[in-house]
Amino acid sequence: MTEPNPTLRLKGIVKTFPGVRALDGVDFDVRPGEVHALMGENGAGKSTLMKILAGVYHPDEGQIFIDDRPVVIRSPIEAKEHGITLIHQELSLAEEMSVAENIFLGELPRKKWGFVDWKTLDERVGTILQKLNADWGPRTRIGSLSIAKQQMCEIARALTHSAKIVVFDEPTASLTDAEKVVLFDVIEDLKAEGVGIVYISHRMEEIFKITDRISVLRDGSYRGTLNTRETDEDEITQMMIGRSLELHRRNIEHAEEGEEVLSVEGLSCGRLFQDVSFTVKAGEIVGFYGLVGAGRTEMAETLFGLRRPTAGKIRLAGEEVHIGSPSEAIEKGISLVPENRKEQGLVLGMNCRDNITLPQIDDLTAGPFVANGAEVAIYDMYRDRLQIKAPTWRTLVGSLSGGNQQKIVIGKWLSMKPRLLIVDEPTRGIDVGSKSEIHKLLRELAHQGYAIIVVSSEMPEVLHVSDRIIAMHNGRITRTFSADAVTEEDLIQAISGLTSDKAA
Amino acid sequence: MAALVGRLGNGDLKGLIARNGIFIAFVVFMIAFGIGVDRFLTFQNLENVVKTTAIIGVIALGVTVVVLSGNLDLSVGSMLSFGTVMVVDLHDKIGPGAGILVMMIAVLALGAVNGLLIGFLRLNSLIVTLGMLSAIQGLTLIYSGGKNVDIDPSTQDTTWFRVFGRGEIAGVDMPIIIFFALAVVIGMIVAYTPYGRRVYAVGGNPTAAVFSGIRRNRVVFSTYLVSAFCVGIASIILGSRVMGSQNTVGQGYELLVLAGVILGGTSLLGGSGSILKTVIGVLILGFIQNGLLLLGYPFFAQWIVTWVVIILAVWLDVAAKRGRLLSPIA
Amino acid sequence: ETYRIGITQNNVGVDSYQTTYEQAFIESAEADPDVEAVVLDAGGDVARQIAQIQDLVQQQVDAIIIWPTQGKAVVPAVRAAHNAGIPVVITNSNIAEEGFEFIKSFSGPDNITQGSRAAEIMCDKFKEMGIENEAQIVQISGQPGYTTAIERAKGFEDRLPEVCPEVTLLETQPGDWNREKSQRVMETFLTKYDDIDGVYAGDDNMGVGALNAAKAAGREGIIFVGATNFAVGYEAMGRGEYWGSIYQSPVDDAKNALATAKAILTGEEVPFLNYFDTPKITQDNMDEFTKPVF
Amino acid sequence: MADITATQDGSGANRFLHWIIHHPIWAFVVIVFIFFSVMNEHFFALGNFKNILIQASTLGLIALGMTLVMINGNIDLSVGAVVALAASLTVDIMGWPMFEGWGNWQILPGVLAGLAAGVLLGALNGFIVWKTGVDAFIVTLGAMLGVRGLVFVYTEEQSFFAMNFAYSDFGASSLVGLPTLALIFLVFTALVHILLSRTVHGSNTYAVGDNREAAVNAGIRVGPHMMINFMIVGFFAALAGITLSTQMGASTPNLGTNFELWVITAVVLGGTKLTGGAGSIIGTFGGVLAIQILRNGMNLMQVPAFWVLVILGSILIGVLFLDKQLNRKGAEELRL
Ligand SMILES: Nc1ncnc2c1ncn2[C@@H]1O[C@H](COP(=O)(O)OP(=O)(O)OP(=O)(O)O)[C@@H](O)[C@H]1O
Ligand SMILES: Nc1ncnc2c1ncn2[C@@H]1O[C@H](COP(=O)(O)OP(=O)(O)OP(=O)(O)O)[C@@H](O)[C@H]1O
Ligand SMILES: [Mg+2]
Ligand SMILES: [Mg+2]
Repeated sequence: MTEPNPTLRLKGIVKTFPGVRALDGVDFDVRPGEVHALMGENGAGKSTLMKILAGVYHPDEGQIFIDDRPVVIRSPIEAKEHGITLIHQELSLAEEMSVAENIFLGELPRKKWGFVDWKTLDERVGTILQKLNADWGPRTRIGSLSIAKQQMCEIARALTHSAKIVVFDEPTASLTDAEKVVLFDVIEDLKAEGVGIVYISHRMEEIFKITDRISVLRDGSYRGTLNTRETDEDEITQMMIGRSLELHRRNIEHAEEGEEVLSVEGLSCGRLFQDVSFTVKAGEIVGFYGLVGAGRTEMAETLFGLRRPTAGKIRLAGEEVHIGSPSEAIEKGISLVPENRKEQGLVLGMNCRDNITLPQIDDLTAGPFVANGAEVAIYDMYRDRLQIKAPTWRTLVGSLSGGNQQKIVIGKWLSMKPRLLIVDEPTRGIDVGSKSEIHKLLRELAHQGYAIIVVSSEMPEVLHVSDRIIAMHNGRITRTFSADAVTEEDLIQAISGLTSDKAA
Repeated sequence: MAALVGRLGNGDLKGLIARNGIFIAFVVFMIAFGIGVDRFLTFQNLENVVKTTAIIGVIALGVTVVVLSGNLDLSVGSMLSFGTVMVVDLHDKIGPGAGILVMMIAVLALGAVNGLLIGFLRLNSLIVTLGMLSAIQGLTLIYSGGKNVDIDPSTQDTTWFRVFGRGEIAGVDMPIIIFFALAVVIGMIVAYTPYGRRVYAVGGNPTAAVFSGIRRNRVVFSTYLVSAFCVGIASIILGSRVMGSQNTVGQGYELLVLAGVILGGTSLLGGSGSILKTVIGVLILGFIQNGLLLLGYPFFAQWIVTWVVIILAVWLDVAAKRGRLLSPIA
Repeated sequence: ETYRIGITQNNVGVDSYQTTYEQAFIESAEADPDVEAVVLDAGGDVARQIAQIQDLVQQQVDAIIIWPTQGKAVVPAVRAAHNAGIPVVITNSNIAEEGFEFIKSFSGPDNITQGSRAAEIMCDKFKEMGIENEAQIVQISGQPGYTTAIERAKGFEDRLPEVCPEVTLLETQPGDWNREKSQRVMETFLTKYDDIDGVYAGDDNMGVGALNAAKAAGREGIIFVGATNFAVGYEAMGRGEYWGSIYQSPVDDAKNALATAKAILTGEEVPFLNYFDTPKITQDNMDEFTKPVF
Repeated sequence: MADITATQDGSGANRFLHWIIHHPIWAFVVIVFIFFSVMNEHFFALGNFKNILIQASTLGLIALGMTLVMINGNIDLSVGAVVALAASLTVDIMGWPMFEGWGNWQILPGVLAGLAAGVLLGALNGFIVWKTGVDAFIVTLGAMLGVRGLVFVYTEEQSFFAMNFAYSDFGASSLVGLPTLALIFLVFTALVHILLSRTVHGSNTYAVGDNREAAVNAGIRVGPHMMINFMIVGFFAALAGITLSTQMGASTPNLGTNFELWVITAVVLGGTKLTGGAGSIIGTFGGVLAIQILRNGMNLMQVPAFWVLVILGSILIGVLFLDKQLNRKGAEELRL
């Protein structure tokens, strides 16, 4: 079998940022009609490599070949002209604009005199949305969609024109299973058209499901390429982090259950969710599983004082409380790792240390001033614990890789030592190694007597860490499972609202 | 510049330059003027410039805090007119001490109105403070009946009120001392206290700040009190320096102050910048004005040169930060 | 029958002169049972003044008094008022000659004469001191672009070489009618020039600012001459620190304007250029004048 | 940008309500209009409405351009100075002896020079913002001072007078029953509205302001795009300077002082976000009208000068407050 010539070849790419050598002589190639996975830990340089391809960054050294011809890509415009489309890891959307305008950003169909050809636009977007199974229209304001739907619109950009190379940078980080299926269909179609696809993800099962080859980066250097069919998770993990992991082992070792920390009764908030009741005990992890839009995030936000409940009671350690604001929630020992790290979790222009200590800054003082040493100590502790990769604590959070940003958010709330820790999609965009580390950490915390709520759209995650799982559908709790008795089928049924029998 | 930064190679030195672009601009500028302008680098002149810059400088300190938290304050100019007219007018009526007290309370009350509207009602800071600019100007005129106010000439040389604008300690002019002392205090607060951290957080990402348990409303409210406080202090200096006031004395200060703040490198979007840089920013402005006056350029030539120098200075600053001369905008 | 007389002023509140003018105007209008006044202020903005003139025409007032923010720019608006059959009186500072055919009268001081009188005051003093052959002076002018500022500076600069040809005018910088600004400008002058014998300021307010600077720098013996005698200037004269100025009463100015307008409405004959007198005032003759009220 | 309708349902009244909620400034315009009509006999008159439109045209024209620049996430503080420069150039150049024999055509070179100066200065601002990456605020703040300096260099502190009365007659003329200046304003308002809402350039204007990085990533040439918008605002500032000088038949070096603040106020009142990405010409038009009606009404009612300042300031804040109340999201809202 002769292998087709690669559509794209990268040779010896080097890129440095102040204090970091993000890429150190990386080679990489993509053939037409293949799905090529790019893997590596958080901060390994995957996004950087792809941004170089897309003309966002310029390599310090190295060459890019397209169809065996050397090219220089100076800007996104040129990348586009070379037939390269990058679907960014972080959403790259104009929030106030319509879905259609966003999908065709930079290439709106024109009529004479530079007028927008709305008719063509709507037609083409309509077709694309149909392909994506979208239940929203081309004229919807994109900012009013949930993150998952926004992500789908971002993905839709791959379909606007015939590209030679499409790069998906962690497209599934905020998608649920239903949308993933759609995405994989899209990828199949592109593949059939002979488009070369680069697929970045931390989720092994996806990688093994859809990719043909896998390349691995580690600390900015190229580790090799394997055929997907000829390898397994363990080998890849070895290449990525230099050791094996015991993955997907169901946690069965329950912590000793303690006092009831939180009890929620009939909690409602308008149309967002209704009549939610449950309890969480010290030492227990309760997983909330559901489809996007099930209202889990809103429930968590209500517990954290960010929304005013329209009905119901919240009890902390048996005592009824009213939580009017996040600062009151924090006082009462609640922490929330929010869903959207960029908007809700981090001050991107602040350094790593300051972000981590932000909620407790009032307690870290020496006289009137912030105690520098205490702060750095906290940072160091969580940097080690969560393996945060940052040059120094002075590095601005905005220049960290996506996964490392997420770790900063987690570290920030763990360091509060809360009674009740709520984590919303805690491992979104986190590499396998750190993910299992975080899961381990959550278990450890439960053992130490924390009460923990995990909201997640990833079934393995929920299954892996929870003592109990609560399924939500459409703003209501449909069923509660204990970790020992849950099956994947039941769970799927419960979150899609197919069964209405409420188990206690 | 870009080539220079590129060749240095040493990461630390690069970082140092990147963080201090505006200082370098300042030094370059001072040397150039020192060589080109007679008497520019004399002690008397330097002292004069810093002294006269102190009024804008003190206000800029407060406005920096507001800008850091992601808002604007355009009402400082007319608030300065208000404060100065009031403190000068009250000097003869109820005495300097009580006058200062009443004026400070009044100015802080105006700041509180800004703060309530912007912090708690979440109204757009540009329009609110622009509205306040107009309203306070009106209030000042109503208060004074549109007339100039003066401190009784017979007491001008004897009142202790003269200390703030005309006094000196150990040979250093009082306005300079007040300016630098206040800069140190506010600079420390902003850089090293939990309060300062909250201001940066609110400016950098208000949503994330709230999610971190920061009471955003209060922080924003408080920044307007700080700003008003600084305007009050500036009013005292100005009143004491001139021993009189006009209703329009502060007109146009809002933009000058903002120019100084931004020139220093504080981002209009909030969340980044520092008091020290603001001090440098206003000093650059002050020295430009002074240098060009010493050169005896006609006023319009001064304006044109100021245009060029401001843009060059800020350009140098942002270019140092990003490590290349031209912007990455395609 | 009452006459509705509209006035649009330049910039009330910018200094005491204009404020006192407005008060005096309103008072004398109220005192006159035949007059109903519509009092407007352009806030120093030509465009707004034109709009106000249009609005007054729209209201069909009987006469319009204009204190021009700018002598040339208001001419078409004046012409429009004239064409609408409304008599126009210009007050305080005149409009451009091109507009003369559309107005009934000008009432106010003569700024050019004021400037030249200030030059005379200064020159006389230098002669008295015997330094008229070597004296060096600086000028602090009003806000750039404004008629009053330009005319006073022109009057001064034209007259000075006639009376004292040997005196050098070292430099002119604007003080924007602002005492603090003027103080700042003077400080730089003092740094720059070791020998300054006289300062001419476009009004007393700025003059006193310059005086403040000189006192703080310990520079004595400088002759300060201003214009539009303010109370502060008068008092400084009394203390012997400030040499002289031009006496100009806003009350006279306002009364003159209203009387002119009313005279036109009642059909009386008025001179086309209805100047009121602005005499010299110095330390020597200040007893002849009352202290200005502003 | 396309009209984005969240709810498709709706009778006429409902849709009007929806519209008003998105353009609260028009609610305010209606309120002050009714208020002054009731309170003052001179207000409700055709002549007065014409006056208001003429007076609104100056700020209004600049506001059209400013809306584009501000949706881009930039700002232009130099417009006031450009007004003065264009007016001075136009009025002076048409008086040059070389055009003496041209009759009324002598006005043309002046107008062209004035407009060209505005476009050029806009291009300069835009180019500096593009190439240096210095914030537009500081670039144009510098220009506000510098261009005013240029005005004084050119005019030597003099005002110019238009010898050709056809020039000022133009400012006072009418076309199809409307004052010409008002007509110019209305026509350009419609044109810019179409530019912003129907063309690719308009869509890109929103995109660049909404998320500059996304726009760059999507391959929009952000730099030239912003420069074009600066040129447009420069053009409109110059045009406003020229129309204003036709009203005066003259130019003065101090023309346009503080215009930038009033223009920005009008634009923001009209719903344009300071941070960019949102705004509309319909809103801006409402903002301009609101300010002009207020000024006109208060003139007619003879509100004392000092109080005008207080009232105008309070009303600005009041409009914002109204906007906030109308756009409340209700109890389910995230409380930030
Ligand atoms: N703009 C920047 N400035 C400075 N450092 C940067 C910048 N962008 C990336 N880096 C650094 O480069 C390294 C590689 O980052 P990159 O985003 O490519 O990682 P990644 O492999 O995509 O990780 P993740 O899986 O977390 O998304 C990281 O150490 C990061 O901190
Ligand atoms: N943009 C929106 N406009 C109106 N309602 C929305 C919007 N986004 C979500 N909702 C509603 O809010 C509720 C919860 O939405 P959300 O997607 O945040 O839930 P979730 O369970 O946290 O999902 P996930 O965390 O997976 O995103 C649903 O009832 C949904 O209909
Ligand atoms: Mg990445
Ligand atoms: Mg969620």
